[in-house]
Amino acid sequence: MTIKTEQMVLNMGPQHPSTHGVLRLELEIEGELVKKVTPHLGYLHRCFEKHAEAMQYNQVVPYTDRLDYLAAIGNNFGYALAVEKLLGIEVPERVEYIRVIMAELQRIASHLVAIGSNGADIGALTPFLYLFRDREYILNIIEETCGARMLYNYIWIGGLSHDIHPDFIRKTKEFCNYFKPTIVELDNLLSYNKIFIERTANIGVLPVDTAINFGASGPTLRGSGIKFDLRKDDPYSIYDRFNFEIPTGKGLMGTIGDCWDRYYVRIREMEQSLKIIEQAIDNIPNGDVQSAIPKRIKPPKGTVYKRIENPRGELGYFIISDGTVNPFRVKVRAPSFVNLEVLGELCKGYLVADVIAILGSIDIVLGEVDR
Amino acid sequence: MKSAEEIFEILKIEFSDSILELDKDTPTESIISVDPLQIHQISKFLRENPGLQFDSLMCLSGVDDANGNKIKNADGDDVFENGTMSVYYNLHSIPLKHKITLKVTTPRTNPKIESVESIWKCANWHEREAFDLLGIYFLNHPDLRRILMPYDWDEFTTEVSRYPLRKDYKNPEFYQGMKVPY
Amino acid sequence: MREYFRNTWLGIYTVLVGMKITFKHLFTPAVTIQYPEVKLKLPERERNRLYVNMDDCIGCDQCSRACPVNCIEIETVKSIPGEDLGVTSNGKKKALWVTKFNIDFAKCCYCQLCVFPCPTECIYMTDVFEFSEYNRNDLIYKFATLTEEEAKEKRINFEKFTAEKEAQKTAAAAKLKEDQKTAS
Amino acid sequence: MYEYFYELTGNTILSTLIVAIFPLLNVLIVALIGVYLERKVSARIQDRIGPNRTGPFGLFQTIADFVKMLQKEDATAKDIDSKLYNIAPVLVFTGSFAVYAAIPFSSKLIGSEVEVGLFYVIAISSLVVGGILMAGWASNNKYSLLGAMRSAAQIISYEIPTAIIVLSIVMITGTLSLDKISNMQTAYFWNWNILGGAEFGLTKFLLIPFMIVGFIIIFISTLAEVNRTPFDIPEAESELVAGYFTEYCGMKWAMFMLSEYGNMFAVSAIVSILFFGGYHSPIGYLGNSLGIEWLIPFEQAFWFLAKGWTFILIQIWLRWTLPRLRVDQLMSLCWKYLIPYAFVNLIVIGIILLL
Repeated sequence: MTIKTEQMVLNMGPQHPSTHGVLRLELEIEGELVKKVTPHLGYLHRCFEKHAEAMQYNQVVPYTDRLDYLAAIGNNFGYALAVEKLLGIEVPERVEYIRVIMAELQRIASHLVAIGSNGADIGALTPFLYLFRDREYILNIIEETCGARMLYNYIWIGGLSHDIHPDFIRKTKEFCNYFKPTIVELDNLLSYNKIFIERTANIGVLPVDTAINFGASGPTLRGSGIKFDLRKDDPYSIYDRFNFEIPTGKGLMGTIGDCWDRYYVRIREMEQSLKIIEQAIDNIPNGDVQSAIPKRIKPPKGTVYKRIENPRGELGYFIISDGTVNPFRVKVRAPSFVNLEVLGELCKGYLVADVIAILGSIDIVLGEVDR
Repeated sequence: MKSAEEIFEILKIEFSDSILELDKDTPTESIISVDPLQIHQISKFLRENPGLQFDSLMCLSGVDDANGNKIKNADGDDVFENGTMSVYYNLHSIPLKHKITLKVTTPRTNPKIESVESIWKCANWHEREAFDLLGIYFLNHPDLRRILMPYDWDEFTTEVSRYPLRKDYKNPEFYQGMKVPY
Repeated sequence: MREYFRNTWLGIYTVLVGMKITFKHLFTPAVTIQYPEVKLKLPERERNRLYVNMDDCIGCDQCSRACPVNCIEIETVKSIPGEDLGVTSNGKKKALWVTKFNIDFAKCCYCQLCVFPCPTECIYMTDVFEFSEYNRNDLIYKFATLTEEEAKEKRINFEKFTAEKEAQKTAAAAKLKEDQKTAS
Repeated sequence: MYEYFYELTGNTILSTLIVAIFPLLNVLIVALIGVYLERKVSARIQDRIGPNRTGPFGLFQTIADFVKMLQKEDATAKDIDSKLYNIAPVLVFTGSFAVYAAIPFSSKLIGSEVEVGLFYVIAISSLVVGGILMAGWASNNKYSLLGAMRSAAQIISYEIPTAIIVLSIVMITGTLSLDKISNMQTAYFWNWNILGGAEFGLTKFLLIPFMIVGFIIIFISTLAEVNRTPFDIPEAESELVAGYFTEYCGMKWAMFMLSEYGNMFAVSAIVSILFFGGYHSPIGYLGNSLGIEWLIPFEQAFWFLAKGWTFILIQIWLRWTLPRLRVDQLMSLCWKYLIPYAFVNLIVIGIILLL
């Protein structure tokens, strides 16, 4: 006797506890086995690119905050670098150092959310709250300097909106010391937990060539075992002065490029970020952070594509200037947008529960996917 | 590692007519203009040539060049006539670490460009986005649907309000019975 | 077989390790605060609700132009000679009546871009963050100190003044013409 | 208990109802305090404070929640199968409540002294599966359906290791009556089954490691039977929104919650009866030493509740520590790990008993 089976279409989202926002996944499932995943985007589309065309160059900066709202400093940073490249201006040393420290602090904060929500997707809610507690330290440090907790508008074209707060250096050092033991605790509580390993190892394996072909970047690419980090491979700002390693997925618990590797790369990356912060924090030179800010930002005609390593991957700004005060075209190559595309490839043949784990390990921010 | 000029020379030898020009005037990077209906061939060559190995497409951006004449159409909206649309391809080679920017230009009315989806999978969504926001048709694309805008956007909108990122875009008055500029 | 027992052992051991950690946390003090009763001390650079010190505002419209979301709406009326508008705290002489200075906090994105260009430093961000309203229109804050009537009066004054000036001008022109005529 | 009231009233139905009040009260209290503890303990574990607004230390939070739930509109979707949909929560609650009929709270407070108490408990608790399947099917929601299917598979699978471990206890004690099993472990804690039972000798010491293994297995499988983390996949919040009760709200939802907490206490009670001496005190009775006979049943009830609550606390503690297993891993844990271990355990215990 043959049992008649049917494929079922399961709509996951846009309102669902673990689609990280308003993502809709159309799952074609047989029982619990996923046959096909079709992501549907656009629920958070806020017309960033169209808006940017109507703004002056410096007015776009607050809008970039809202792309990847968990790593707003990185967004500011990339945009500022792109316009600075168009304008051809050099920023003071002090600005470079502060930018790097801020970007690395932000990277830790962003990875904390990524790791935490990956755990929460799998059912471990407690580490999620511990990580949010630690993230609060970073947000407080940044808030003290620029006055905002999430949408900073801190890195301006040619400089910074504020100089660092007098307490900044002390508090950042305190944070570095505080944070190291919590990584160990996190490892014991979540990373090496047998259930967590079972849920993530050998799940959603992304081979290197597929990853590159799909344009994956950031921890998603490095989890597949390739050493590619724009901070080293295409150094921007002053990253070439610091000594740090690029953690890659090694397949410690399963296959190279599985969810656990992507997760673990983020943890090790936080350690490297701490290393960069520790190298930079004592060497901040004196200077005026606003001295290089141009009075009137009117770049010459031309195009520029500048990319930086955001916590989620390669964030690129493609800007066309037509010689006026408004950008002619701003295209954002958002890392989450590109990384999300690989989801359809990764989820085939896994279970519904794995879709959640894989989505969590890719770590998307819908603000950036939909722009 | 090769500079844009060297790559241009290599391409010029391989695809003599399809490679249009090398634009070196831009302050930051040189742009190679190519034929929109040959981009697939050229991309394939760029990716598979052992001396080039452009294995990663960093960014694909559609641009409305907003050139041509501005005229009024029947409804009294400003539209561009005889203009062009462009698509920029920012390529990068992970093993060889060189970068290049390609540009294709196509007429504004009925813009058609060959898809590079079969070469770089990540072009899929980028091309869908360019189609969605600018109305550039990518030939041989497997799944050319809207991506960011609603799927039924066409049904409720007129010619000028179909593709939001075009420079002559006008907000439609109603979408599904809802007033758009609230 | 070894793998089997290893899995069993790891399963039990790592669970116990996790339980040890969470047990320790049972007795650590809470890191949260009881919000309405206890409030965090906000840093001095806190960027929350905008405030405009109208005594210093000269109505230059720079903040409005800097705003990326157009949430600041300013209307001004030129003063007529003889009216004293006072001086700002840094000694600038005011020349415009600010008849309307509205900030729509439903639109404001708290980016602080309006604060930097202000020549008299009269617009700044405060640490007030609790200002929710039931009605969206209540979020439009009106900072202008002039009442409606006063604003109307100033406008009429200015119109009168310009009309007078215009009349004078035409009169002068007419006179000039007449003079020329008589001269010729 | 039942016999006592039957003699008092002479009416079977009335006496049944009276007897049923005690476990019902217990279930309600367990749910009230259980939800409160769940929130408070999870908060403490996560460095938070937890509910603290309603009443002192937020003690009335669950009552407030309950009142809210009572007032809620009974919103239902259009295409549900309304008969099944309405019966399901009742059936689930009945299943978990009926277990209490055979559980001895103390030597005097037993619903019914059935000789085959253990058998009855295992059988009647399977009723829950029917209710869950009904809820999932009748809701006409794909998430509910998936949750229900998972739940049915899970609960039925995990009954096997439970039954095997129960079997080993039956082998040692030689009875199926829960009351008798408790009574065999009377007096002091070294008489508990986890420490090899009441009879001294080589057998007792040989049994200890295997009883501990047995306890761990039955604890894990009861966790799975009541759908607690790490086995809460039927209601896995991050995957299936709320599993089989996604479409329920108000009182019907509260019934599911009530039965969940009722179940939690029931399985804790069973485990404590099988391994930890049931209602018997680990350190002797105050009533005996003082010579006050009537105090003993109250002391027994206290010890019983204390043991039950200890296990509930451990369940809560585990829930807020561990991630959740996947549905196939849950099955492989049961079939590949728990059942073989339980079988080996059973055989070894049998050999030891033969000695």
